Amino acid sequence: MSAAVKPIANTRSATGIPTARLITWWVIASEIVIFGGLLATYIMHRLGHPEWADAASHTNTWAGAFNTLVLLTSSLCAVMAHKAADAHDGPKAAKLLRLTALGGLLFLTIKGFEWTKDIHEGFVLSSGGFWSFYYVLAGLHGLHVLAGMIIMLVVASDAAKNQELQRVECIGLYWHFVDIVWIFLFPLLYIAK
Amino acid sequence: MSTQVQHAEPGFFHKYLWSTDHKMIAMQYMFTGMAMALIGGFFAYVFRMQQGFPNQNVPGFGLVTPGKYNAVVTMHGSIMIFWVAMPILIAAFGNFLIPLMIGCDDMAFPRINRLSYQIFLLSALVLLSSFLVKGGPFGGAWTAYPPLSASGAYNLTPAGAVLWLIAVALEFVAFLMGGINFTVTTMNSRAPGMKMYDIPLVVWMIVLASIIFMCSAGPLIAGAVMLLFDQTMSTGFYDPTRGGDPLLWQHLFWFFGHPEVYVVLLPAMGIVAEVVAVFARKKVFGYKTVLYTTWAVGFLSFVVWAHHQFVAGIDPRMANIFSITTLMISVPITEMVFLYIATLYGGSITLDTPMLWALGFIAEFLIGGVTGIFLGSSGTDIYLHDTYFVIAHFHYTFVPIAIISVFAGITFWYPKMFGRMLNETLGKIHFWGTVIPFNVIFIPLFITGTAGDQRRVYSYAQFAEQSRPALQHLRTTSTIALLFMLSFQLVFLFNFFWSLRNGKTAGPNPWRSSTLEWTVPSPPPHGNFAELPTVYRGPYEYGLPGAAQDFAPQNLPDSALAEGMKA
Amino acid sequence: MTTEAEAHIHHPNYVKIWAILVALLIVSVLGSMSHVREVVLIAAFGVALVKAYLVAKNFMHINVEKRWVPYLLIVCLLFIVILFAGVSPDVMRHSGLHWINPSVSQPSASAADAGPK
Amino acid sequence: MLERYLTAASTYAHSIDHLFILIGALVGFWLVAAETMMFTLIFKFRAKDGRPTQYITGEEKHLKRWITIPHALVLVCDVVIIVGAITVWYNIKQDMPAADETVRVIAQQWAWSFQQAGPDGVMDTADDIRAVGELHVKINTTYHFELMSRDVVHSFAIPAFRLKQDALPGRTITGWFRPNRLGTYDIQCTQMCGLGHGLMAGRIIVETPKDHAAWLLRNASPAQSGQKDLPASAPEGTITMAEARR
Repeated sequence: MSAAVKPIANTRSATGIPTARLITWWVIASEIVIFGGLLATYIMHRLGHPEWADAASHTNTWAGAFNTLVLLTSSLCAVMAHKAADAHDGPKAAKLLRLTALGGLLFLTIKGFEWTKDIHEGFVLSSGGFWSFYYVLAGLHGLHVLAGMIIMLVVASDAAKNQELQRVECIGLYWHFVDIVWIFLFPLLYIAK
Repeated sequence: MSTQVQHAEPGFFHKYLWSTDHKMIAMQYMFTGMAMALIGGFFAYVFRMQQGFPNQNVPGFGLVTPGKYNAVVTMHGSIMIFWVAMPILIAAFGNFLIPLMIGCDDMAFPRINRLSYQIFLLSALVLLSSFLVKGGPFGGAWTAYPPLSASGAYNLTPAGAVLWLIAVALEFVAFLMGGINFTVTTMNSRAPGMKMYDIPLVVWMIVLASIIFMCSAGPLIAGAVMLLFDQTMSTGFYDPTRGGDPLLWQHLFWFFGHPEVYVVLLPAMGIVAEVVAVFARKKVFGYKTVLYTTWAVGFLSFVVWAHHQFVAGIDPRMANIFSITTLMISVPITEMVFLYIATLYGGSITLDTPMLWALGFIAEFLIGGVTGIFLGSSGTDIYLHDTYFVIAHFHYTFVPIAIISVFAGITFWYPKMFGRMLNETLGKIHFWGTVIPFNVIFIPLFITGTAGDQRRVYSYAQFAEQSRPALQHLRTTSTIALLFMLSFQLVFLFNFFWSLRNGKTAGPNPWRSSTLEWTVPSPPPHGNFAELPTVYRGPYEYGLPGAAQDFAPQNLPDSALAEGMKA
Repeated sequence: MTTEAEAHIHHPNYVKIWAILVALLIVSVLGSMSHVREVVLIAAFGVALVKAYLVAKNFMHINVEKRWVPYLLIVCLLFIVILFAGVSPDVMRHSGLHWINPSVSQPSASAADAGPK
Repeated sequence: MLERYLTAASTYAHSIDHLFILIGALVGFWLVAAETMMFTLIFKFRAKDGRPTQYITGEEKHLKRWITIPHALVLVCDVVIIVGAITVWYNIKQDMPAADETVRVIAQQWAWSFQQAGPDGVMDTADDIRAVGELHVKINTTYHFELMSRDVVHSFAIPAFRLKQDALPGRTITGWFRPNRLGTYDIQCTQMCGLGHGLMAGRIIVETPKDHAAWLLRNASPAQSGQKDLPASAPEGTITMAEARR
């Protein structure tokens, strides 16, 4: 079908930025306002509710810290994949992307354990303002990680055949953004107590 | 570069239902929007009948109980803004015009484009499905203020409220995808030679509207997630007894809701600019200034939102700031309208149907604009807030936007869309039959609003003083006018479908217009341009001195200007 | 074509940057152990800002990207700041000119008489 | 102008009416000016054969004047309106004159209930007067109202007073009014509050000090008519939640 052949519109670049990367930037911009709105409301509630601190003290800083490490490392893999793609080494890029996705999987697994622990201790979505924000913020971020992993595996399977290498950089950009969001979620949810 | 990609002619399913062709997706958006408009119009008929002839059986609906009244009012608002104005103005015209006007063969991301329509369709179906669930559709006004919207115990439509919220959220996702696609396409896929200031205004404005939408919708999407959890997971984001705050939703909603006004206004302004330029045979007066004012409006629209909340319990001191910013936004808007009027100066104006609609837009929108001042100034808003004055005001902005300018666009580009001309006489009948009743509907409402009629009140019988039978004749007048306006839409529908077959063939450029979409056959083939064009000048070069004809197509080399374009 | 031209950007030593990021992470965690409020806050958010900057600059190559891209992202952040400025007077504070929000400070008290029975 | 349609019964009603007229005059002028200009141009420059269109970019100084000068004047009008608006707003919503009396206004689906001090003149004592749907006030007396809501967002509006203020659950919002005209006026809920929104009516009775004192004595009640049984004692016309569910 017509999607098989790319329209010329897709190959032009009046801005000098390749179309694929351009749309990635716009997607990131739109994500900024979504996460930004949520974070802004969380911050103003948090500042208005000093008592949330004791709820926050139940979060496991070490789990959060380790997850940050995992994401940072996966970001490293993603950017290495980009480098490999620039060197037109598709298979290597694919390997690194799969590694990145693996990092995402590890991240989600740890989160899973964390949440089961929280829930066993009786801290669920509806048990107080902090916990509501905790689950919504981390959950929304988790969804982005999941989506990133899936797209990444698709891109990887193309890259392995040396196809669509420009997508390696784009998914990398998205992944770094998700990483940055977590860089701010970590202190907001796990350190500020 | 100029060789065209081979597009295989797809089969029926892929052509009409699964198409990635921007023109087909535009049609899908347009017809979905029109269908929703009929539904929204029917609801308007229902509650106006209740206002005009209280507590009588409404033909085709039955008795309007308080609950039904709230539901119908809510659905009218939501549908008309989210499922009519946005799909037609931004998605339909954006999809159809952008690739044609910037001279490329399709959107940059056709499959994202298709997905965006499919999600939009899904959102519409979700909304309509709320009419079938227990408790009926959501009735808490299109602003959906919690706690009313957050708890089924309060709004008595637990399922309807959830479905309404999901539908709106899906609709946002659809337009985020579509809008980002528009933006990227326009930025990257322009024909060689088309510089920033050679882009037609309508494309500029649709793209800017998409960007404004993208920047303003984010927080509300987050807010919608929170409201959804309040409804379904018993969280307390908006529940004051659990550390939440109902005002938060109002802020998030209006932080989106006010820019939304300009999201739909800008494409309308763009359409009008195109039409006025063509039928006045004039360059738009101060093209760049129009753009600067647009940017100014776009930015200012982010700092005025709380004027919807003057008396909503926000800190009174904040009202002063928002009152100032609100009145300041009138500065660029006025400038823009002045420039449009100035465009008429020195032209040679022919009043074909599209031009009638375009001029009608300017004339009516002026009224909507100036009445906004009463509401933007905090002092008078204390009294006018939530009265019919507000209703009349924003209908004097939204009807020109979502009805009048849309008809200007449809009548103007119909030849390009379907290759045939609309019937001129029927078009003029439809114009006067729409615009005159429109004023007769809403001028009385200005009066009843000034007299203190509150909106969303299904019957004034309860209010010994406010019921004021003396004003009933105004309410009835408005209702009857609405009946006229609605019935005249049949003329349009007939004209639209009759001309599909019987209209006289249009040819590539019936209006002798200079933008790129008129250089291709009508309707444009799959892939639009047989040979992708190169652009040599701005979009509105009419009456160019030394040119053989009074318009200079954008893709005509200067050398060829003198002997004009080969017909 | 452009894709090729654009693709070959200078790739810094990513492992080194990664090492710096990890070091910063450790700093922030250790800092959070401190009992001085200021130290915790700086360790938490100051470091987070630095980390975000490093990732954006070196991994996302925002420094070699077209100028307007960072501006675009900054404008989006600006809108969020505007949102915060406009909303916090009502939501963050629990009393203001002629209004108080007692239910927030003692939820249980007013929970009794509010809400549907 | 507003008074033609609706009595003005509070001290600040007129300031709002006057602001309304001021704005009306200013924007009315610009509306007429713009529309006239537009239709003149349409008529003057209608297509005539043999008259070519002029090529105007909009950069020409002598033509631009026609935009910039009116535009500057519009700006001036805006400033005038802003000053007027903020003055009125300040006097009504920010500046709070000392209270002679205080009344507590409690909104709930779908009724208004009012609590004011009994003959002893002190709030929250045994002889407080709690009424549903009816608020009795003395003429020429500055009232502070403490507005709160039991369930959803309501809006306390007395059109005759030009008064409007939303009631938010959890919050107590204070405002004031000073009735200056005897009579009985409507209280409306003007914020969508659910099924009975259109029926959420109340009455405010402005009476002479003598009548008011008499009313106080008549109604001075021990507090057992608590707020809990309000829906039951709601006046007919306001449906209670229980009926609504059916």
